[in-house]
Amino acid sequence: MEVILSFLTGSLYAAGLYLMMRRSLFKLILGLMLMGHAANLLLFTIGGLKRGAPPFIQEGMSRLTGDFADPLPQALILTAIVIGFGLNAFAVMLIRRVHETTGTDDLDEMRHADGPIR
Amino acid sequence: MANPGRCGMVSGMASQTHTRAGFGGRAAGWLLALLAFFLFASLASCIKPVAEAGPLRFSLSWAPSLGVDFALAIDGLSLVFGMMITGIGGLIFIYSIAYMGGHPRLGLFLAELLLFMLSMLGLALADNLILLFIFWELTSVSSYLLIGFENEKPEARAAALQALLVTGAGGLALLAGFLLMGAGGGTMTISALNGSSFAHGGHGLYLPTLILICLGAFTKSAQFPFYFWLPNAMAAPTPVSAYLHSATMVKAGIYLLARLSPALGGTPEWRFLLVGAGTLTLLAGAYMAVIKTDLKQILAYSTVGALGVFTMALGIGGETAAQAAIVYIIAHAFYKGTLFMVAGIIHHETGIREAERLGGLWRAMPATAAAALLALLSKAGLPPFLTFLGKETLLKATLDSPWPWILTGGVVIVSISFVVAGAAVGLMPFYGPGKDYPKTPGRVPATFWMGPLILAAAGLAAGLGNGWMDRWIVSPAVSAVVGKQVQIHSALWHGLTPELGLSALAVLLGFGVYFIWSRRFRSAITWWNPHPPEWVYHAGLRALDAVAIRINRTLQSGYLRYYIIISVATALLVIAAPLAGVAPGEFHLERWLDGHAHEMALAVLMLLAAVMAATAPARMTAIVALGVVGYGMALFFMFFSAPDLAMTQFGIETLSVILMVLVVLRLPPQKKYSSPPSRLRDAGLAIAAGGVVTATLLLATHFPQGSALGDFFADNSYISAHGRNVVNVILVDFRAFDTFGEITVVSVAAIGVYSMIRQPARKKKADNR
Amino acid sequence: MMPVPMIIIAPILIPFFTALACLAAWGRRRVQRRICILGAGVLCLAGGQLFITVWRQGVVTLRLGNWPAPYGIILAADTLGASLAAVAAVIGLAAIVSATYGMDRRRETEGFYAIAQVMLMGACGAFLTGDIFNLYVWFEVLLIASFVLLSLGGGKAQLEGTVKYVALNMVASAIFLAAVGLFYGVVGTLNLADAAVKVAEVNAPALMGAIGLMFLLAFGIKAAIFPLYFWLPAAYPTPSFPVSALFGGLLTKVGLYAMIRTHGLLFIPHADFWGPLLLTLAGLTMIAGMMGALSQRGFGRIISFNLVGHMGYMLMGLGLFSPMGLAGAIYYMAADMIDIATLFLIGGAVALATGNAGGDTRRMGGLWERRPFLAALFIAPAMSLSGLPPMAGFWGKLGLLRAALADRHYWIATAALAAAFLTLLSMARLWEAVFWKPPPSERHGGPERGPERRPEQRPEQRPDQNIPFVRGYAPILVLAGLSLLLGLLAEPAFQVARSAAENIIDPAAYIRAALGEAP
Amino acid sequence: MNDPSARKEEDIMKASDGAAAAAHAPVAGKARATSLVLSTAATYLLPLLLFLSVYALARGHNLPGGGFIGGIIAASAFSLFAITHDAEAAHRALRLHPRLYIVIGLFLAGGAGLAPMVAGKPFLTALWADAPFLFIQEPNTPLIFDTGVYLVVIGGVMTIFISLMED
Repeated sequence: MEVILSFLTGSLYAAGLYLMMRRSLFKLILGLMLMGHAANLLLFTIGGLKRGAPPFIQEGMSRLTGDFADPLPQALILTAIVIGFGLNAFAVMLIRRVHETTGTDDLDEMRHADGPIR
Repeated sequence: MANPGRCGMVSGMASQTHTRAGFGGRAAGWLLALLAFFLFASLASCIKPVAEAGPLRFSLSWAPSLGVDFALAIDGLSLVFGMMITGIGGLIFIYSIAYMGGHPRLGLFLAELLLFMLSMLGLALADNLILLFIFWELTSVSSYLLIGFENEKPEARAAALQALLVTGAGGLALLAGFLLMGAGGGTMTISALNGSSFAHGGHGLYLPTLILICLGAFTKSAQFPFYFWLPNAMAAPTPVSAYLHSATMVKAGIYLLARLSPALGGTPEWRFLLVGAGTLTLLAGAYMAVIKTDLKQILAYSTVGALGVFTMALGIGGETAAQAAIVYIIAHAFYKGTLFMVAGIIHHETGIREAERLGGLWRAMPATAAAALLALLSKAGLPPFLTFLGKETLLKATLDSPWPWILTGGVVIVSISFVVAGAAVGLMPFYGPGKDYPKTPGRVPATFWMGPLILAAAGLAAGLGNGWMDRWIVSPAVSAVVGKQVQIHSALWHGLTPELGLSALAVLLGFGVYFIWSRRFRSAITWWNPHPPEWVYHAGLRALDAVAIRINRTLQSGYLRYYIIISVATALLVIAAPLAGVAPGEFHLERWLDGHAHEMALAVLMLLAAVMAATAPARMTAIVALGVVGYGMALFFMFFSAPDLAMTQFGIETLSVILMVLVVLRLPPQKKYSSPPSRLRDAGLAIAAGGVVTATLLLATHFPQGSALGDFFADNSYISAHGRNVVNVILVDFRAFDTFGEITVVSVAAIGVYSMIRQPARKKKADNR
Repeated sequence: MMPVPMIIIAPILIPFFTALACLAAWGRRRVQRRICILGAGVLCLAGGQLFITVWRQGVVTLRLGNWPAPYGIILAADTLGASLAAVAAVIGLAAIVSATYGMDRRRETEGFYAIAQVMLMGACGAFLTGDIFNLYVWFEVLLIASFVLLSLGGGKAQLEGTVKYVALNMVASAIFLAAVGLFYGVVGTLNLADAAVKVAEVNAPALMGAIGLMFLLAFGIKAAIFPLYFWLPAAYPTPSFPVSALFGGLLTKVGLYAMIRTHGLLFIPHADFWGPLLLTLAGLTMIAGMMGALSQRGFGRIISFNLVGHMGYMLMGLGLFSPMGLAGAIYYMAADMIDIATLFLIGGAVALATGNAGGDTRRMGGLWERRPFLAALFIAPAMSLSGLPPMAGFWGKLGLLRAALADRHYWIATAALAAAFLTLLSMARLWEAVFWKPPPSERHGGPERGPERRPEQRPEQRPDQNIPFVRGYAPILVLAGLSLLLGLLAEPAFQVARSAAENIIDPAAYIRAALGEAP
Repeated sequence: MNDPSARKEEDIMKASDGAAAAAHAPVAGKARATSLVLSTAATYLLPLLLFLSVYALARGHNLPGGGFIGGIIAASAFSLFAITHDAEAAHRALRLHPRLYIVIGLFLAGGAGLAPMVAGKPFLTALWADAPFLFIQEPNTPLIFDTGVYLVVIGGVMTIFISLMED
């Protein structure tokens, strides 16, 4: 299954990057969110995929035994998901505020912050 | 205000600070003069010990790890320069009180002058290459501030910048040269470098080092083709011109060459570089000095000529040439400093700096006229002045050099030019018929003429006391330059030699040219006013700006998508490189068969959703597609033993979608912006980048991994941390610090959204507080 | 029981609780000001204390949650991390004090103080952590804090700059996260010291190469190196100047710090590949950045491009990777943090004094007469940035040049000298435009006329806004003084830098301290 | 110094806020009218979901759940309530300003980390008490920490949502 998820991860990265190369603010944010998903999926895939072996210590046992899923990547992904949510929520609000301020959705018109001489 | 050039400047401020700075500034000026004379006396007290027992050394550790010590050495050469710096410095401070008197920023001026004097003194005494460089750069900075002192004038600012850039660029070359030299010679201590392996071309890096050091010295000492900044620097107040640009700073490069000539000199490369640059410089200076009419310009170009003479003499090498250089340097300081101060007095009193519009001033300013006459005679090289001795020795050296005719001819030509230029400053304004001036010259205060007169008289005294000079001053200095102990004996009269004949010829021709000096003559030769080096400077700066704007327009285009494209392309280029060598078999694609049908279906669904999100024309479709990807992730987490993740992802995805909908509903309808070719290009790039990720991931998942971390958590989660949900135990205990950071992120994001909402959208950029 | 080195976590906890207190005092300006300045002051003391502790005792570590390394997260302060944390604290204090006069009320009360503290917390966390995923977390803390600070107040150019900043930095984060995942997958650990041991056993050159490059890319975007820096000049000059100072002093340097910190882990096995790559990027960064600076006329933008160009110097030290070169880079890093922050603060004061909020230098002038003290203060960081002695920047460059020449990397030395020349030109022009040139109202003709339109009729031009001495000049004075002090005390400062560099090049002591007595 | 202008700006803002509120009022009213069923459901769902979220928090150490998941459940409940009613009602349901949830949450988490430092142990060392406290069998600092996380998630999400709805 790692192979398939590897390809899926790559595809999500590709879709995300493609969206970020568009001129629309909205697509930019969409792309960022897809990239976030892609990174999480990558982390999950790299952690090793195990079916039906969640990292819970059963009642009566004192440690995980057998072929259990590596809990560490899961914890890392959980952290990354929540961090990603915070960043995305802020970014979503930002594009809305940017749209209100500039009156456009077109990133090509947002060049007041740079340009040849300023 | 006293100086007519400063008329419109900061009038409001001047009235406030006039009285305050007036007295304080004067007192400070006298105090600083005293300080300078004290330093002069201290140095003078070293003359005897140095001449009898060799150099005095003093060293303090500063940054030994970087090869920098606060090491000072006083030998004959540094004594000559140190005494010039402090002695003339003291006179200049007194002179400044009169020249700049009543100026609202006299205090600042004196402070900058003091900074310069101390830097220059440090330069002359430093016995460590980097320490010398530090003082070298400090003189550049202080001279920048001094040249641009009258900062309301555009030409002063431009001249300051030019001097800074030219000497600054040379300084950087010098630093590189010093570092190479220190590395090659194994030490940064100058006196230890003399006998080092680096000496006399015996090192592979000798030539680049020499060129770099010469670049530094030539820019600082206004050698051809870098001399153009020096005449422009005459935009500075005259005390600065007199001090920096005749007597001291421009000689820093000469000093450096003299200082390093035991370590670097004597090779054909050295001779070629120095004699070549020196000769070109003296010819250029000689010519330009004759065709100028502005007093300060005349003096500036004749200084250029003199600097060429020094460089040439050091390039020829040997005892005689070194003696000529030292004697000439001392003499030049006496007469050129005097003439500059005289020019300043004339300008200050009459408001005019054009030689031809001046005349008959000797009645109004007899003491100044006397000083000028002494300086002129010295400059012309008449006995018994020191210059006479210098010129004799120089002619002797050039006649003995490998190229006797060219060099001797050059010296004669520059001597003629010196006479003409000296007469234009020292004779023309004082004699002949009086002219009309914007200001009627009044009585010149003693503080004003004292400096030039003392200096000129000292020049005469030095010439008369040449025996004493030879024994105590010149011999130790020449010893330092040639790197061995020598004893100099010179005499004002040593028979009818060819040198005497050439010297007399130069004087006669010089006065001859001066007396037939007329408009016609000058206009006949002024047609050629060469400024190519300066033209190169301006064109270079313009080109630099044009290139900068060009580069910036290309790179910093303002289009976010190009920024992203460049970043992604860079990523592809660099990351694909190590992956290129991997054989296809190493990816083990056959592993795909281990997937279950529902998992594969989900993967395909997510893939389609991703494509849909990327291409959907309507916003809501794209959001739904994004949601499908997110919930698909949650399902995968579920399938592969991560229930906590699945629940979190499910909740977060729901919140995200609601958020997106809430926000996006207010955006205007989607438009198609980009053209199909650019879409194709972007898609290709994006897919390639995705491919790199896939490839890396394929390699990594096949890599036999084993983590001690997972096992530790599995073993200790319940026993040590009392929790059965290992993921949660990691989050709140094993790695709670990550969670600690993470909740900070969520909080800040929320606060950020909150503040952003509370601040109303402003159409205009408003930055007022 | 062994005394716990509490001091190492103080630089993270002090700003955390200060931020919390500021949040609790939401909307109350005076209270927030006092809390925030107090917190930043205490942070400075803690940073200094930490530095002294590390300098005396060597690497200080703390096992968070009392779990043995490499299983739990550890904080490990070596000379590099501790000294940068100390410098960051001073810059934070200066920026926060400046904010009390240079910000509008709304930005000030609604978030600045709390978020600025979070930013300090993130920077200190990044400098002190010994765990690569934890480093990611601190990067994200820095990132979100910088997002919020950047968008605070929200003018048009500011928001547009923020979009670019957000987009590229979130890409960097996604790459960073992926690289951490891959790294864990291959090496099997997150602890930096443990990884340094284990990475030697991994035999997968292509894979490790790709992972290393992903890290380089992620950190490279944060550190604004060529050709990944484009977001920076668009974003840094747009917010209020205390924010710019904070950013200029901290953010890019954290990216570079991460590069230095992970260099031994990721790049060493292929030194012959990494060295030339880093040096090439360093040279290009210098030239591109300085060329950018020459093409600009806005104060903040000139400084921003200078910041980019000077990242090249630090990258150069990393590419050389000799004790002298790396020490030069670290020395330079501290100097550059201080100088850039100082220049941004001066830029803010200049904008107020000329009434030119946008910082367009073509409409400035005359401050040499009107604000001589400010002008004098400008000279210190400008000289330091230009590499003029005896300021701190000179010594860093000297170390870098010596190292480059010693290793016969002549062309990078040439690029470094060229960049120094361009900096000199850029600073001299800035000086001329802002301080020496008469103000636009007093200028008569001449080729250098800016785009002003009848300046006497611009009501918003209030050229004589008062700059309070303590709050306005003192932060600049302290930073400029620090730069001078770092220059005059070159030997001790260089010793620190060299000891930091040696710890990086030979991490044995770091590894021993970080892994402790753990199995 | 420039008080008048500042006041003026505030006035303008108030005015614009008012205008925005007026503009949104009919929409909000309409939404409430059309989804009466949903809003009633949300009212009753809220306590239920909140209980569930506390349960998830409390059992998180041993079963799926924990501060994040609990926080997300609670935040979803409040969000649903906010969407079906209005921001004002959500404020009332939360009782405290959501920003204070964040402050309290961060304080609990930070405090749970600090507590062991008093005992001379590193930051975030878990302390477990033997004696039960109220209905919690083993009071421990990780639970306090997790509660902090829980409150921060609620506060964070609700701050974002309510801000958005008030805008």
